[in-house]
Amino acid sequence: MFRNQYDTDVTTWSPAGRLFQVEYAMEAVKQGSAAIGLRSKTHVVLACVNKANSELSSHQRKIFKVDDHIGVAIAGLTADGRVLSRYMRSECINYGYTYESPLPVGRLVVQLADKAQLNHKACGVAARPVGNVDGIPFTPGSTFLTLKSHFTCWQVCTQRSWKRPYGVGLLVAGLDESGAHLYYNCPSGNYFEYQAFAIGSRSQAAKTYLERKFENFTGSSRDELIKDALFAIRETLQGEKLTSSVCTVAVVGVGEAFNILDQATVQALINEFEISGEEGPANESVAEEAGGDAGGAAPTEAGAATEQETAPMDI
Amino acid sequence: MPSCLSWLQNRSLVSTAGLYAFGLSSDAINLLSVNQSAKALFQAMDSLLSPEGDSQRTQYPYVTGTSVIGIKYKDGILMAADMGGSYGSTIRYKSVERLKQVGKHSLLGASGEISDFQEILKYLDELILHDNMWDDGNSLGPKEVHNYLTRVMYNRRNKFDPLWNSLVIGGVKNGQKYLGSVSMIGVHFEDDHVATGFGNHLARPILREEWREDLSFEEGVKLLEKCMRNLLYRDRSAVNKLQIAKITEEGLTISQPYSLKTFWNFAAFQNPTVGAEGSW
Amino acid sequence: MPKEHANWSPYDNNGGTCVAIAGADYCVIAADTRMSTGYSILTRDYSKICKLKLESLMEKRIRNWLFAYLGVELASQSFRRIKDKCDFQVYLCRFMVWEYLRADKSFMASSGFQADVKALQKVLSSRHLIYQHQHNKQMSCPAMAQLLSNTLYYKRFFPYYAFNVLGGLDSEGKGCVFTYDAVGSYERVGYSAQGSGATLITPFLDNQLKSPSPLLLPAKDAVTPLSEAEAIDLVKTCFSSATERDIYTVSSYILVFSFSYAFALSRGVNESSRDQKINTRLELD
Amino acid sequence: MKLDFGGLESSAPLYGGNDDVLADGFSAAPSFDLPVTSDFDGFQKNSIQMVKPAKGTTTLAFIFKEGVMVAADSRASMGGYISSQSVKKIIEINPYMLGTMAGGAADCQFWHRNLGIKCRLHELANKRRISVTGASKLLANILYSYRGMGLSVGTMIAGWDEKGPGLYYVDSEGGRLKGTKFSVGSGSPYAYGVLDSGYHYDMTIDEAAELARRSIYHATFRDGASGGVASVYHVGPTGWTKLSGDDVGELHYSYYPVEPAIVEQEMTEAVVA
Repeated sequence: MFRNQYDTDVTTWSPAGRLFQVEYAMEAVKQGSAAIGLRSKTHVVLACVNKANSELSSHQRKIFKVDDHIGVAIAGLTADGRVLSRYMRSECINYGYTYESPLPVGRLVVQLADKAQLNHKACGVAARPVGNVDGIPFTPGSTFLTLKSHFTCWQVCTQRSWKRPYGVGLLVAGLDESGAHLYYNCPSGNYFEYQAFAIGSRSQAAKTYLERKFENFTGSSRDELIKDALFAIRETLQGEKLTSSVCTVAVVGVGEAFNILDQATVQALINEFEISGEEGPANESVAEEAGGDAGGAAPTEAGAATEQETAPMDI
Repeated sequence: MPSCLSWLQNRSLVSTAGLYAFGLSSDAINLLSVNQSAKALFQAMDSLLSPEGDSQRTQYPYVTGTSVIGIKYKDGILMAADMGGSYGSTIRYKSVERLKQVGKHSLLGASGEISDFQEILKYLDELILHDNMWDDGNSLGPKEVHNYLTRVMYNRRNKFDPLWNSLVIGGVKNGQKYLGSVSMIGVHFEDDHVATGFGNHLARPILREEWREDLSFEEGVKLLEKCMRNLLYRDRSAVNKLQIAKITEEGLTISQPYSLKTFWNFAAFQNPTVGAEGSW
Repeated sequence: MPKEHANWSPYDNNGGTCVAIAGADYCVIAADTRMSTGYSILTRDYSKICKLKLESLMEKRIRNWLFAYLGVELASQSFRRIKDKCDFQVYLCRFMVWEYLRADKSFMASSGFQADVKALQKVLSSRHLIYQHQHNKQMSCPAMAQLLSNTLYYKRFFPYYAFNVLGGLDSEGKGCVFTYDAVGSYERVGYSAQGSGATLITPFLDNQLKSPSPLLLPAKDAVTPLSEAEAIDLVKTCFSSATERDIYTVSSYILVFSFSYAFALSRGVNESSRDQKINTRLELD
Repeated sequence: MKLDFGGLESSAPLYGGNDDVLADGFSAAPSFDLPVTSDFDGFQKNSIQMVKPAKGTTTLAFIFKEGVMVAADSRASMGGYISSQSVKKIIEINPYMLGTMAGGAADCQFWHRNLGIKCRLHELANKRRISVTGASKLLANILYSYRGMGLSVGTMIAGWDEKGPGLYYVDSEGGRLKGTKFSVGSGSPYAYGVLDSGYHYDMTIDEAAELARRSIYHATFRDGASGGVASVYHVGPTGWTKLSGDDVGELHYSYYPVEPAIVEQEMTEAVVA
């Protein structure tokens, strides 16, 4: 739908002071399949809905391990997501190379936001000492460790009209000296720290669930956190049955490197709380309304699909 | 120019061009490295292509500080260094501070070329200033500073333009004591006690005998003074005006310069030349 | 032409010795912990061994296995880093410090100029991280061996002064050892020693482990018949003998194993344990 | 003098345009880290002396009626120390081409592997195998571009292409010779002695193999820097095959068996006298 004449390129302001291209990019995040994150004092859990674009194909990867202490879940253009997660990986490796200690999550998120805001192809120029580190004659093709500062386009904060924003939202989960963190990086370039958050299609359902529960997340244990993540994911499925093939769960915590749980463990957890018939750890009102549609025959796959025409972006 | 940028500039910490990059890149060091490596690249090709070209690379230490000794003790790290600055065999300067604070958790002691040490302090100033600007609850501890300095020294060694120092880095962070050292060509290691220069030969044997994990502050200072006294006796560029620095979880204190009581009428020192034919 | 100061050299030799022996399903790699320069000892507690692998969840499980297999006393000793009090001249004491024990792919021990060794090990572990990000699995030992050779050769005109030995398990789980010269020529061997004590240790290993050369045709199996325990004793003897005659080598050393233990994550596959050794395949997701 | 790094760029870039953030993997040409010193040669001399890369060898190859016979020993020495007795000095570039290693082991290993990449790329680009002439020219160009920088390579490229068997000698001084019989390495004078006396074009494969093995054996017998295992390969129309790998020690006793009787007699006489 053609909104107005102000949305042709990213550098044009509308009279109402809005950058439509950036807003469309944020819209792209809503089209992506759901991804949620929640954290306690010691652990952060990421979970996402695997959406295969047809029965024949496997689902796209939406959770990437960036480093032992940082992982990211994406929603929106998965290609952009891959590029940004690769950038994050090289930043972490560079930092680790120089300081032999993990890159604080907050700093990586700000670098990511800068990159999104400037949305130019910043090379992987990382914090490192004077000159190139030690002339690691890495094959010039891979820039991450050449550390030769080829300062391609290091211009001041002006935009280039032909550059487009990254159409992907990232939930960055990580651990550092100041504890466990969950950030949301938005295509507009700003970032927020959250106790729990959900992005992607039908994320509002998950948000309402998380908003009710988030007070007791700080103290909850690792397994409780994972269970809450699975509940939140199930909320976004709108009645579709939650199985371990539909979702992916990843955990990072004190003393536990970021890792994606394999399907068997996830399925075991799901069976655990489904057999016990718990609809949510606390017996709040959610029981009736969730009970209603969970009891009824799950709407057929087609039903869910027609309700919202699957976004082309996500393929 | 926004006020804070001018404030930064007149502290001449960051060159004007650096200010712009400062806001952009996560690390102002990049800018330093940007012109550094361009210059190095140019010089590399230049010196290779015209071997007879004058290579400004030759390095020779002019004003040097003598050994630094560092030890771990019960609550943290103790470091000792005298205040001499020798120009060859002349003790040209007598109030050279060779123990400096780096960030909230680390202490740096340096021997070797004093001017190179001052350039290292400039790099570290940038690093820590930048580290503080994040203001996100994370800060660079002694381990990070040690590894960063190792990279700088090794890198300068690779460019045949070494910083002629050997450094001792100590500190305490989150209850973790850390003591490490780096040489001018990048050899680095951690240990419970370290020493540079003459200290390796005179002080470390003493430390290997008498150092204990649970040394109290007083015992630690006494041990350091014993080593420094020995260096005074045998190291010609040692000066009887030293500082001792203490760093613990709470913070850093560097003592005012003071002198050690020395005892020179050991029998061996009486008339050292007796019995040596043809000695002058 | 300004006087090129003679005394400044970008290189130094920090001494030390590393030994590696490949067995049928294990590989023992060890290195002494002394670092020296000239005649003075810089430190006695420096590990020349670099584990080329990300921490894995297996740590806890392997730690308990270790207690079961080795008995509490020896195992506890291995997991508490013991300060080495030995002084070469006065008395000889042997502390065996087992730094790591896990189902691993490759370990690298190198001696020579410590700064170059560390830079090299950092480059390799960073490359290994990338490989794992890209391929979601660990680099096999032969692959790491080729990478190390290339990395060394890229500095052919400004060499890393590092003499490396790479040990680990190949894709079939057999022990493998690769030995290098400083500019990257490498070769897969049954056993190897590098560093200041190498010339003393290698003849001893030749005598004890002489195995037919892999180049022979008809080929003869070249893997040493020794069990792990015998290989460990052999390595200990190597170090104690090297200590006698090489001032740069001291006999406290770090022993690192890489057994062929791998724990099948998903389906809990647990073949019958061959003489108490659990022998299953690690499938990282 | 402008150092021409032209030889570094291979004809076909190995990997598409690769300037994005993390295009890992091969690149057109390896980038070498150069020491920043005005006395490059002096630096090379003493750093190579200190590093003492593995060297020393005997290799030979000759063309005869049935194809090309290639043989080599397997000892590598670093200064006076024998660092290995089991070095693979005949490098399998591709199923139809062999390269031999003499001089710096690392130089040969690296550049032969690099040559293997280029040959494979040539096949992919032109849908037919590279000729021995072409392959040896590629290697010669590379080595020429590093002339004077201290590479030490003396290699033979032996193979089979449309024009039949091919044999070239290429070295790091920039020389490239087409020929029918070569021996390279510190043991080559000894090998030539046996090779020249026993060589004639129409030998059978076994005769040629025996001649090659014998030449390597004699070289290892007289030359301290050669030894280990004598490996013999044959390159025929269907590519190369490894014929034999025998320890030179055993070869010695098979060529010159020791009659136990004689030795005992001497012992007894000595005692009596």
